Amino acid sequence: MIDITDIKLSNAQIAWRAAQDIDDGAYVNLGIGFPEMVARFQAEGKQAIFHTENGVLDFGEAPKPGEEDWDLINAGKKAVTLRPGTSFFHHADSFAMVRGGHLDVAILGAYQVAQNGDLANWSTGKSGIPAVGGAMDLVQSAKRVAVVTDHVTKNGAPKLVDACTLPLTGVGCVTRIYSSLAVIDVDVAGFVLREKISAISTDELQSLTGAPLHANGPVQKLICPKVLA
Amino acid sequence: MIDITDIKLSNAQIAWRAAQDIDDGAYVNLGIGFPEMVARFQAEGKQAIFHTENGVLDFGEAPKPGEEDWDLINAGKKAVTLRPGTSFFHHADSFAMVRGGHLDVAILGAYQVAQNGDLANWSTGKSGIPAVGGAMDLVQSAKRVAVVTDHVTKNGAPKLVDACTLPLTGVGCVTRIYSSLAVIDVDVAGFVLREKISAISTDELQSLTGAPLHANGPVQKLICPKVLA
Amino acid sequence: MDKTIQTTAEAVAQIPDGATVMIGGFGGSGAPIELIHALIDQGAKHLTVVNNNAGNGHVGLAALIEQGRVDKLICSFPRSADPSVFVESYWAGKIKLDIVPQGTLAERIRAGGAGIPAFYTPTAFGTDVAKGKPVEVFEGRSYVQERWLKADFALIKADLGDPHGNLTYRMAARNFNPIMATAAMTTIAQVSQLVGLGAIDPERVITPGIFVAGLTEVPNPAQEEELNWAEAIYP
Amino acid sequence: MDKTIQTTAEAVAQIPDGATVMIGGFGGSGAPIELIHALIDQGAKHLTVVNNNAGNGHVGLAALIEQGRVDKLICSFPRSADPSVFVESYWAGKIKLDIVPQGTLAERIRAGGAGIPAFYTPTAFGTDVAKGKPVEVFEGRSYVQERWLKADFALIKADLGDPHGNLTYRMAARNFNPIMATAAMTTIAQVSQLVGLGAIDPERVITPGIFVAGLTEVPNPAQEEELNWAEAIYP
Repeated sequence: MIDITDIKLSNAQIAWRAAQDIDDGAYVNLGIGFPEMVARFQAEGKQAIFHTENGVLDFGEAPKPGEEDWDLINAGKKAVTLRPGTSFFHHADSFAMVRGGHLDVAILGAYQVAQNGDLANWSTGKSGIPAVGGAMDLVQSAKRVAVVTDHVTKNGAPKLVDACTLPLTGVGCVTRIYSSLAVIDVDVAGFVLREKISAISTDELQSLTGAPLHANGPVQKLICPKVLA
Repeated sequence: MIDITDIKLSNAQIAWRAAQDIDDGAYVNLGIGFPEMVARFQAEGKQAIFHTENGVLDFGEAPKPGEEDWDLINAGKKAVTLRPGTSFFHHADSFAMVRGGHLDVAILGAYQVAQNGDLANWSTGKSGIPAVGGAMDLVQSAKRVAVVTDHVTKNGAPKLVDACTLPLTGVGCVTRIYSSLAVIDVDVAGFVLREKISAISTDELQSLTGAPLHANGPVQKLICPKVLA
Repeated sequence: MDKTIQTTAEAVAQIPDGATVMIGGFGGSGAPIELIHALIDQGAKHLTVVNNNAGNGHVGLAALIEQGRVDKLICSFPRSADPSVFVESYWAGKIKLDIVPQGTLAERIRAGGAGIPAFYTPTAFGTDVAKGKPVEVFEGRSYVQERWLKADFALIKADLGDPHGNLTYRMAARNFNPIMATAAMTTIAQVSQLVGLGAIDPERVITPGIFVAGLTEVPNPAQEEELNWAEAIYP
Repeated sequence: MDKTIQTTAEAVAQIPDGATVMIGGFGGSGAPIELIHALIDQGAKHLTVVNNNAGNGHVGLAALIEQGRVDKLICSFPRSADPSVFVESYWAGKIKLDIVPQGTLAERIRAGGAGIPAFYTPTAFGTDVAKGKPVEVFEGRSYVQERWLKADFALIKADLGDPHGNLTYRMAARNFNPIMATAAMTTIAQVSQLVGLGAIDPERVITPGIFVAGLTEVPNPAQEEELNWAEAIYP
């Protein structure tokens, strides 16, 4: 099997690529951890408005160390800041916003994404204590649900699969995957390859993917800035 | 049939009697029209907190003519005033307050009350345009639902009936009736006479009532101040 | 991003014939009179309107009905000081009426905005209003299943608004406006004062901008009660 | 009417063994640490606690769990910077865990306060979390029926409070506090500042006093994050 260690995109590059698809003024929820990085790479002249489950819309970046206010945090319990336009609301109103379909984009991490759009990202199965948070609400109700992820697990197993073997977060919800090797849409046909890095062939990419990669129009080169903070 | 014209209580007296049962600090909703009069007769040292469906809690009495602010009205679209402690909320929150059982007392008018507690007060039947407002929510969910009413219709027909013939507002909801002749509880036994004016005998009162009046303990004299503004 | 719209005419320009339109307000308080009048000027017809009432006098919603633009009204209380326009349309068979208890109306709208397709309420159980609706028993008590209510457009009235669409309301003029803002595909607000981004205290925002597609400033908006005392007729 | 209570001890005195207690907060923000510590001192046990999380470090909810007072936890996310107390209790079989998706948890609490015994949500359809729950199709999409969630007591943290129990919150510390206030038979608030009646702008009240049974002033309340950096352990 091909070794992708040196060719794959960094998390920052994946986040950069995901950020390029976010429109100016889009209402966006970023999952805890890796997906949060997307906020750092908004395209020039575009400003998304970020929502966090714990009741803040249009918050700003992290404050300087020592300037945190722990009543002003995001869903990852990290301190954030006010912006002109920030608003606060309680948890039921926050998820009314989510469940009511008002968010344009939710970007989450994934353990597995199936070719029918099923997502598994909350539980590794029997061991460990389950913790779902707001993911199940987000994936069912945002207008567009995207995933940022390594293309394969640390052990080299496909994360894009025929059918999820881990407990589901949501059914048929993911429509685009930004992986460390490619941009792949999920539609009625299954996985549709849109972009891939030049350093890997389509056959090699297929060998790292657990279900057929379909073509629907030309496959673009996936090009990201090389060095990202 | 006995002529009650000269002996029956006035609406103000009925409202006064209803007001005496309201505790200090009770959260109370008064129906549009006659029930609104209850607010004027709160017992000395007691101050209820009034709720209105259109999203105000703890409002004050009507402003002086010419000082109305038409953004500060009650459910009857009459101007009211601020008090220390007033709060505003939207309609869904207002009825969450109602439906969630947070109101101590709702006092409404009635076309008919049945001995099982059914209330009809929103539609006279086929003719006329139906208009229900918030009554159906209030009667199902306030902790205590009371009615203020003439004991009989203008034509002398009982308003306290065996079974309602008019469209229902709510089933089994009324627990106390303040009529122009008596105070009557509604419990599993049906109508239970608690108080009556001295000028009428129990037999006469029964003749004006469409279902049996039960006794459960002594019947008190219903005494109201004679002159009320 | 700037959601500001210059005129009420422009604000309502996209509303097509046959649209379902939620209109905020409770009686005159919170009623977006200028947006309604702009909708009359615009000409859309065969509308389904959701409002707590049915208009008063010959302005605002009453005027929209008088112009024959409303095929169906979903409301809780079609009475007012002067309901003659609605009453005449109703008896002439020109307008259909769907009566919904006020709290159920509010909750159905909230559910529409919150992605809740159905819920159970004790309200109206055993009454004509609940006829034909599913009933279920929870913990020994009977409840009626009610469905969400959504709209193509919401026309609402707010007090302050900023370019992102964050809104505040004035006292009891809040009423149905914030929930209708959540339940429509496109929500248009008239605001009494347009302020700069950041001028509204984040703690005071009642409608976050996510629910608002566009807003237009109408300083010193007309109050329905005062128009009616002046016996105003629109147009 | 004055709902003010002098001490946190007095505020939580009536909570009996076996009670269901909603505790506000999301992580440390909005967590009523002083009320929780008063509850530890009070001694009630066999509690069912509803909170978004499962405690962090050895203070607040974590301390309550560490003292063995919580038989069951209903939460969405039992993880934190230091979840060791919960994790050890869980693996030792000392505490039951009921995982609820965060939005469903919030809506179930809101439904409890709003008199809605059940509602339908798309959340968790087709997942293990929805197993055994009724499913219904509305407009071609499948939804899970969820039930209301109520409590005997709610312990919440607010910013300003007046003698009638009207409350405001501070920024994202609002979170679950206002909805829990509506869903408990008895809601007790700790407020950072007690102000006179009329001192809170009516437009700024987030929790109207009708939902609050008692409130007690805790000036300069502890922040969970800061206690944990100081490696605080309660009691």
